[in-house]
Amino acid sequence: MTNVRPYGDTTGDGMVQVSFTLPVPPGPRADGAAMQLAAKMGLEPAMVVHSHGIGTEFTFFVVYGSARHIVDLDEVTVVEREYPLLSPAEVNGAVRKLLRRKLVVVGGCIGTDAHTVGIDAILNIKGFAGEKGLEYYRELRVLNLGAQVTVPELVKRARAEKADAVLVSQVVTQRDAHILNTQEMSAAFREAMGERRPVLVAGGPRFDPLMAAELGVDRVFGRGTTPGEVASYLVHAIREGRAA
Amino acid sequence: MTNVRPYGDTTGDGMVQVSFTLPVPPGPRADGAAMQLAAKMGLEPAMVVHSHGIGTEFTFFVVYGSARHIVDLDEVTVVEREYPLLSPAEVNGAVRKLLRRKLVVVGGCIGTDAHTVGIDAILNIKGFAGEKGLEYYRELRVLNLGAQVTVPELVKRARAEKADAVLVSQVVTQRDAHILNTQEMSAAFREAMGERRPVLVAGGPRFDPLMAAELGVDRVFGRGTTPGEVASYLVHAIREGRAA
Amino acid sequence: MALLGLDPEVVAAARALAARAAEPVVEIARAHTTVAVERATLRLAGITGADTGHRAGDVPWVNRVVDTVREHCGLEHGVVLPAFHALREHDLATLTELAEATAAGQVRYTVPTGRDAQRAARAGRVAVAKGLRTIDRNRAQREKLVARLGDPPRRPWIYLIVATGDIDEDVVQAANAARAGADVIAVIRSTGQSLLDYVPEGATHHGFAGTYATQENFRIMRAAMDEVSREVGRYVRVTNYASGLCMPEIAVLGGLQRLDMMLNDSMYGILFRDINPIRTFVDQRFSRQVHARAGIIINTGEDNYLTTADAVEAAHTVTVSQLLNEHFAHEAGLPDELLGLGHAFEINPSLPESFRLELAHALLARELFPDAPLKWMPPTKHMTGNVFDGYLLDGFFNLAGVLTGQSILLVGMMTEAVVTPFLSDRDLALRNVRYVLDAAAGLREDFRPAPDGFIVKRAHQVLGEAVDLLGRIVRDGLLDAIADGTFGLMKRPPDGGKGADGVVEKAPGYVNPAADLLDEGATR
Amino acid sequence: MALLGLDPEVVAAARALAARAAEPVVEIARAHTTVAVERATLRLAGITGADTGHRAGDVPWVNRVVDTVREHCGLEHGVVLPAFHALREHDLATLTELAEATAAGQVRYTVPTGRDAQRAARAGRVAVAKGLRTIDRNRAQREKLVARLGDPPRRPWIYLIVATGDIDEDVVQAANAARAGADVIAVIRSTGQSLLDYVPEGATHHGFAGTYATQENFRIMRAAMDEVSREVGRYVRVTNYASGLCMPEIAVLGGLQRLDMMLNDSMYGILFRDINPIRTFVDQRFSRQVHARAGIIINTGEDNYLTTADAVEAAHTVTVSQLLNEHFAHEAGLPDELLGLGHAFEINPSLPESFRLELAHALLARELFPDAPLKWMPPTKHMTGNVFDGYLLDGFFNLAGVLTGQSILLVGMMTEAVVTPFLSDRDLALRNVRYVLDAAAGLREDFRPAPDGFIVKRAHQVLGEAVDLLGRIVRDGLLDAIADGTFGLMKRPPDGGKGADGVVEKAPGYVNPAADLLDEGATR
Ligand code: B12
Ligand code: B12
Ligand SMILES: Cc1ncc(COP(=O)(O)O)c(C=O)c1O
Ligand SMILES: Cc1ncc(COP(=O)(O)O)c(C=O)c1O
Repeated sequence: MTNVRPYGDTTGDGMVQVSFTLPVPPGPRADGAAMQLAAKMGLEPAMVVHSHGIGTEFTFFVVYGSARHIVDLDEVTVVEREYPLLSPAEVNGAVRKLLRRKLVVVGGCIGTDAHTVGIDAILNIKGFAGEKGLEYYRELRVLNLGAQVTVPELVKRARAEKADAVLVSQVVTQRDAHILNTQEMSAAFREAMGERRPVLVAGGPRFDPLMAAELGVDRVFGRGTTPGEVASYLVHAIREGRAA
Repeated sequence: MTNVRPYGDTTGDGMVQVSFTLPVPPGPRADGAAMQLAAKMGLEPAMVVHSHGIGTEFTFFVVYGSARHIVDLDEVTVVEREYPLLSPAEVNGAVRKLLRRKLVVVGGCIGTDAHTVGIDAILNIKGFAGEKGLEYYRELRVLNLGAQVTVPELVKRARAEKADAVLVSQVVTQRDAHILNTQEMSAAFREAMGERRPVLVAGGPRFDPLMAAELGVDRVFGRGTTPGEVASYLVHAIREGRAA
Repeated sequence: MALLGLDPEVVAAARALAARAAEPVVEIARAHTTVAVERATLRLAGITGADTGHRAGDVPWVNRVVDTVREHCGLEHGVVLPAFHALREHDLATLTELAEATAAGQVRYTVPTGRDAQRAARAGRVAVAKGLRTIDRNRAQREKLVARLGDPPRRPWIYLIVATGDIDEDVVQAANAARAGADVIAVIRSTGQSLLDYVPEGATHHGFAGTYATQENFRIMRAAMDEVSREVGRYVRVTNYASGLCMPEIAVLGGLQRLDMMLNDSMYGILFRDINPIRTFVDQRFSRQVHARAGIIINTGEDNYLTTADAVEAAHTVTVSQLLNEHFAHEAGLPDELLGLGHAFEINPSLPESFRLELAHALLARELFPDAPLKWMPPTKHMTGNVFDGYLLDGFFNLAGVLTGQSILLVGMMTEAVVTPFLSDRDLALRNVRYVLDAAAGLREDFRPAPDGFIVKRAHQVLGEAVDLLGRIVRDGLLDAIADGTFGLMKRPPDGGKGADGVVEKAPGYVNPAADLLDEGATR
Repeated sequence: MALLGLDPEVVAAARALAARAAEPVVEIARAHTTVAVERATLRLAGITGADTGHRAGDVPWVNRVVDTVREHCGLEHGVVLPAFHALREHDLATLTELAEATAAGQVRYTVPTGRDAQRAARAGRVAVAKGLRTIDRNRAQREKLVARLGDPPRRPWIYLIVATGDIDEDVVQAANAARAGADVIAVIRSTGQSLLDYVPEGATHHGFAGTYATQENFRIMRAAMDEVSREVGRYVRVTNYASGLCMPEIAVLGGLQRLDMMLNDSMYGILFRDINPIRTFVDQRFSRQVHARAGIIINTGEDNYLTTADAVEAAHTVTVSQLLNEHFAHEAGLPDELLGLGHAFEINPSLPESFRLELAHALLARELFPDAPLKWMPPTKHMTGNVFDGYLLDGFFNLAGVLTGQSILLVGMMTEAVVTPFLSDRDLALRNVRYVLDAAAGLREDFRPAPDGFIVKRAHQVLGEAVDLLGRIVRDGLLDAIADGTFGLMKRPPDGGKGADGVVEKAPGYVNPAADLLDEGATR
């Protein structure tokens, strides 16, 4: 089956649940406004099953309805993992073969972001989801710069350490901070080092892996990433010279 | 302001929350499918903030995103109450003046629906939301036929009692039972009594008041209806000869 | 450990009053039969299938036979004598052939007498006993499967509803639910079925807000759940409704298809389906005898009262009804272990201390019926379209279940006020249950209602009101109490309601081998 | 009523160890000043405004003055002597004029001696005392408003966050939150602010994940909430962050604008902002003296440890930190009533008995600090994008708050893992709180952890581990413990971190009238 619709309790019923707030005082008019939005979202039929005022100027709604849209699975774009998942031993072996030296990874949270737990999960020995972090890999040399690293500082360190890969984390997304910061970072590396720039990797829970090009980085990792995935990717990237 | 968008934490941010299930095994492909649906619903940007498998064949998603649509409040259609809300005394006075006899109301749940709480809330003395039910109105004669009344039975009783108004309740909506049953009812009255049919009113929590024409009734009441609204409407309908 | 300090004498007095209140009704139940009881008897004797050639749609063969017998010679003597007499007279091999001949107008039923009667009775007993042995085998089989696969690892058992209207979709949803942790799967019935005076046939796909209860649907679901049971390594129970105009027949079908629980209440049909009270009490007694034989746990319906009446004001009516249901069940041979007495979390959540009131009510039921597998029903009435509010309320319902040691937990759905449950509703609901049951697993040990505190006082008050009400019922009669709207505010006079014409007073020569075998606990 | 049966001797021993562990750090704090302390002093003396003509953006006048003083003559003697000496020397009417002149390069600062020094000190004292009297008046005004409008009707107080980044949107959201039941409004700060070594000026509209803490933003929010307080008939408290590199200044601004609470932790900046430990301890002491004077409740940040360390493994580090925070606070003059010690519901919800573990930890804090207005923080780490799971978890957090008698409840948001809260998240969260607080209002009376049961044992275990850890800290030194990653797994050496260069060892002739007036509790 390549065409599917949301499933409530019967194949094809299309049922979805939606909630939102409109800046409209509560009442029948507000419910009508919610119905209009539901219709524009392609819910047909839709039911406003709940609404209540938040203060006097806003109304919160819960809507259930049947989405008319069809999801075409053939058209789904995902970043497929085009490289094999390697064990730490395999990663070490591959690095030894490819570089004949340790692969240098520099990582940190850039901008004013101080959420280090995510990057630590990838880098620190302790790791994530039962997998050890990159520090555990004998053939990787890992430098975790921690939080609130400025872009110039990052570029400087990467250059000084001769980094093969730079890993940045961005967790705060309000006002698209994560996008702007990452773009600033990739631009700085391009400017400073041109083609000789290290592999650039961005990660964080609200990134969509499809955004790599937009961000100017080689790869983007989203929520639930494990260290093994990242290590395997690094081997792949180094092997391919550098990924798109 | 006649154009509004959903409000997350800033005017115009368009933020809505959506959840649904797709018949697709969990994984990046499923998340991509959810993103596709979100895009088709007009959410841009959207984030799949959560997904988990339900069994092996389905995936449940929570998506947040910014709805591109604009709600035009001028275009919102609501059934406006085109009649004044009357107190029980005013209703009684109006009926006395208009009919010089009691107004006869026959009500019940039709089809196999046995949810009487809603119609009882409108008809029984006890009432709803602090308002007494129609039985309390001295100038109304109320016959509550209870649950699971067949359409032929209802027509027979309405005729025998010379009903001015017939009120039916429908609560079960699976497979559009409420719509089909109400349509069957209104057709039966038209067939049996033509233009001399009583005022037909349908009510229930999942009805949209805009559906009157589709259902072939004079008026539709949705969730949260109070007895006073219904009594006031009946006066209005009788006064106007008969509503559209 | 008793936390409420209920006075054993008050409890005993309540039970004695319930017995006295029920007694006259038991008498009536013994003195009557119904078309449904007779049909159930023939089903035990082996009739299956339907007259598919009839213009009014499929009519089950049992209905054909019982209706014709009644027309020809009345049912005062039971259906077995005329039917088995006719079988012999027409030299037919099976009851199905008899039914076919009946439909073709070839049979004239009479009540046999003398040796004919003895012969017919004996043949009937042999046939019915065979049916009962199938039920016995199913019971043994259940015990074997439970022994092999195991019971759910902990209490309360997780009870989940499927209600798509299509048995095939139901199976999909049930299997997923079981994999996700459901211990009991209930297939909700289509809205109209309880008022049908026959049991539909075959696999069905078009119910409204539920799926028809049919023997074939039972079989399909049980088979599917047997498979899932093996997969998940614990015995997944299946339940349905022995309720409505065909209560006794469905009880038999449940026994024949190894259902494990059935909704079966002594008054639900009267109150909520406007079924004639006498009809209900007669049917109920027979169906419970069958359940007792089948080892099926009954689930009573006190929760329903709180959807029409207020859960605080009417709390004592739940207690009264539980005591009545207990008595009727004991009288029909059901032991405590099969008494899934019902109660529910239906107090208006905006009431101050609503959660503590729920705890008081739930604990009262627990301590009054310590050995019964109480069935704890979730909030429904005060669920709204605000699914977030609802999800939270369900969490507190689950917590009340853990804190008060409930036995069977019907899982609440956040979409209660919206739709019959979606696949995801069920899954989310199970996550809710799992969180609460894991996170607060042993919290019961820290829950000690303050002596003379709010909870204890409330429980005592409800019990006191229940005793008072039972006193009034003993004085005025249970049928009058029902007529007065005592339960769920529904007023149901004894001579009103659907199915009254299906009630028949037994004649002195009434024969029903099923009743005999059940009374005797015999297998031949 | 004590439920855990804590041994008073063990508790006393824990406090004594905490005092010993803190003592060397207090010594260091007394012996140093920082650029921020000096700026705070000048703010008390009346400097406001910023140099808007500077090419690097607005630079507050205090920064200009303090930086220039430091450049010219060092800060070992404090900024007051050189500044007030210069004022007189240049015959300037106000400190703002002095700042302008400084910016224009017209002032050359020196440390006055003899009579000049005395004169400068006296002038400084007069100016600073005026600032402190404003703080005193605000405190009195708060007391008057509370008396007139009333405190929240019950505990815990409901603490809600706004975080739009735009003070005007914050006001809208805060007003709605207060109307819907919030007792305390916190304006979250923009991500970058804590590392700014100056306090931005004016109303701001472009923070990231929070709004800048500025004097004008404080004023706007307090004024708006004063209005809402009258409307809702109870005094709505406002809070912000005295944290980061400008901790002392923000404490002053909070006092000047009648904020009611402030986040102020002795170690948060070190651990989570990588601010130099000495800088933090010095700034913290001064800011707490100001809070004590202003009657501002501090909120400490132990909750944060459980976002980086595991809430079960590291439970005792929370207790240790609370004891240290308590000691530092007492030492700075804060009474128990102003000690909003922090703790949090951060145990992995999939852990068996996780809720009971939370109860044990929460009850331990409650019984160790019976008079402190404990601040109970919601789950954040284990919140996911599944907002339904999250809404339920928040409900159980609320319940734990009620059952263990927490004082201030920071309301959890179902979108914790997704976005800074939406208007509707806050509204739904408040519905959640209201349901739990109403429905289980008195349930605490029925919560009696079994003696020697799971909860009691766990609480004793955590306290025991805390005492052990305190022993090790006394032995090795608090600064070493911080360097070792004891708290929140963050390793912070004493000489590392931001802002270290802002620390200055006091010279013997160091003068700071603010410190004196605060020590003395004097108004002139
Ligand atoms: C822990 C935490 C904190 C801790 C951080 C401690 C620390 N040293 O990291 C503390 C308490 C200090 C904190 C503070 C703040 N926080 Co905070 N915090 C969180 C919290 C609760 C959990 C984040 C976390 O640790 N997740 C666990 C890790 C393992 O997951 P992860 O980050 O997604 O990482 C995984 C993947 O994304 C990926 N990944 C991540 N980075 C990278 C990098 C690379 C290279 C790769 C390959 C992969 C990768 O791999 C990881 C493993 O799978 C979240 C809420 C939540 N439940 O998500 C809020 C949250 C992230 N915080 C938030 C905010 C706003 C703040 C503050 C700004 C609030 C304030 N104004 O005071 C402050 C200031 C922080 C700052 N300056 O940045 C917001 C962000 C909102 C938004 N979307 O913009 C959140 C979502 C909470 C909320 N709803 O408001 N926070
Ligand atoms: C109470 C209840 C019952 C009671 C009914 C008792 C009785 N005598 O009414 C009992 C327990 C018997 C029951 C049984 C069943 N129920 Co029921 N029940 C509910 C419940 C919990 C509350 C309904 C209610 O009383 N609301 C309160 C009244 C006051 O509100 P209301 O009906 O909306 O009425 C208001 C307005 O709508 C309006 N109104 C309504 N009617 C009319 C008529 C007129 C003329 C006017 C003017 C206005 C008006 O005015 C009223 C006052 O404002 C809902 C869930 C929920 N929380 O909504 C499920 C629900 C309605 N039940 C449901 C189902 C499926 C059943 C069963 C079919 C399940 C089964 N298969 O066994 C059975 C069988 C019932 C049958 N044959 O119809 C579903 C329906 C799903 C759907 N959308 O199709 C619901 C939504 C639950 C669910 N999610 O599954 N139920
Ligand atoms: C005891 C009992 N029987 C039957 C039913 C519902 O069944 P029906 O309407 O199909 O009879 C219920 C309601 O859930 C019930 O509680
Ligand atoms: C004590 C304390 N100070 C400050 C903050 C956050 O502030 P910032 O990052 O703005 O310093 C927190 C976190 O919530 C905290 O707990």
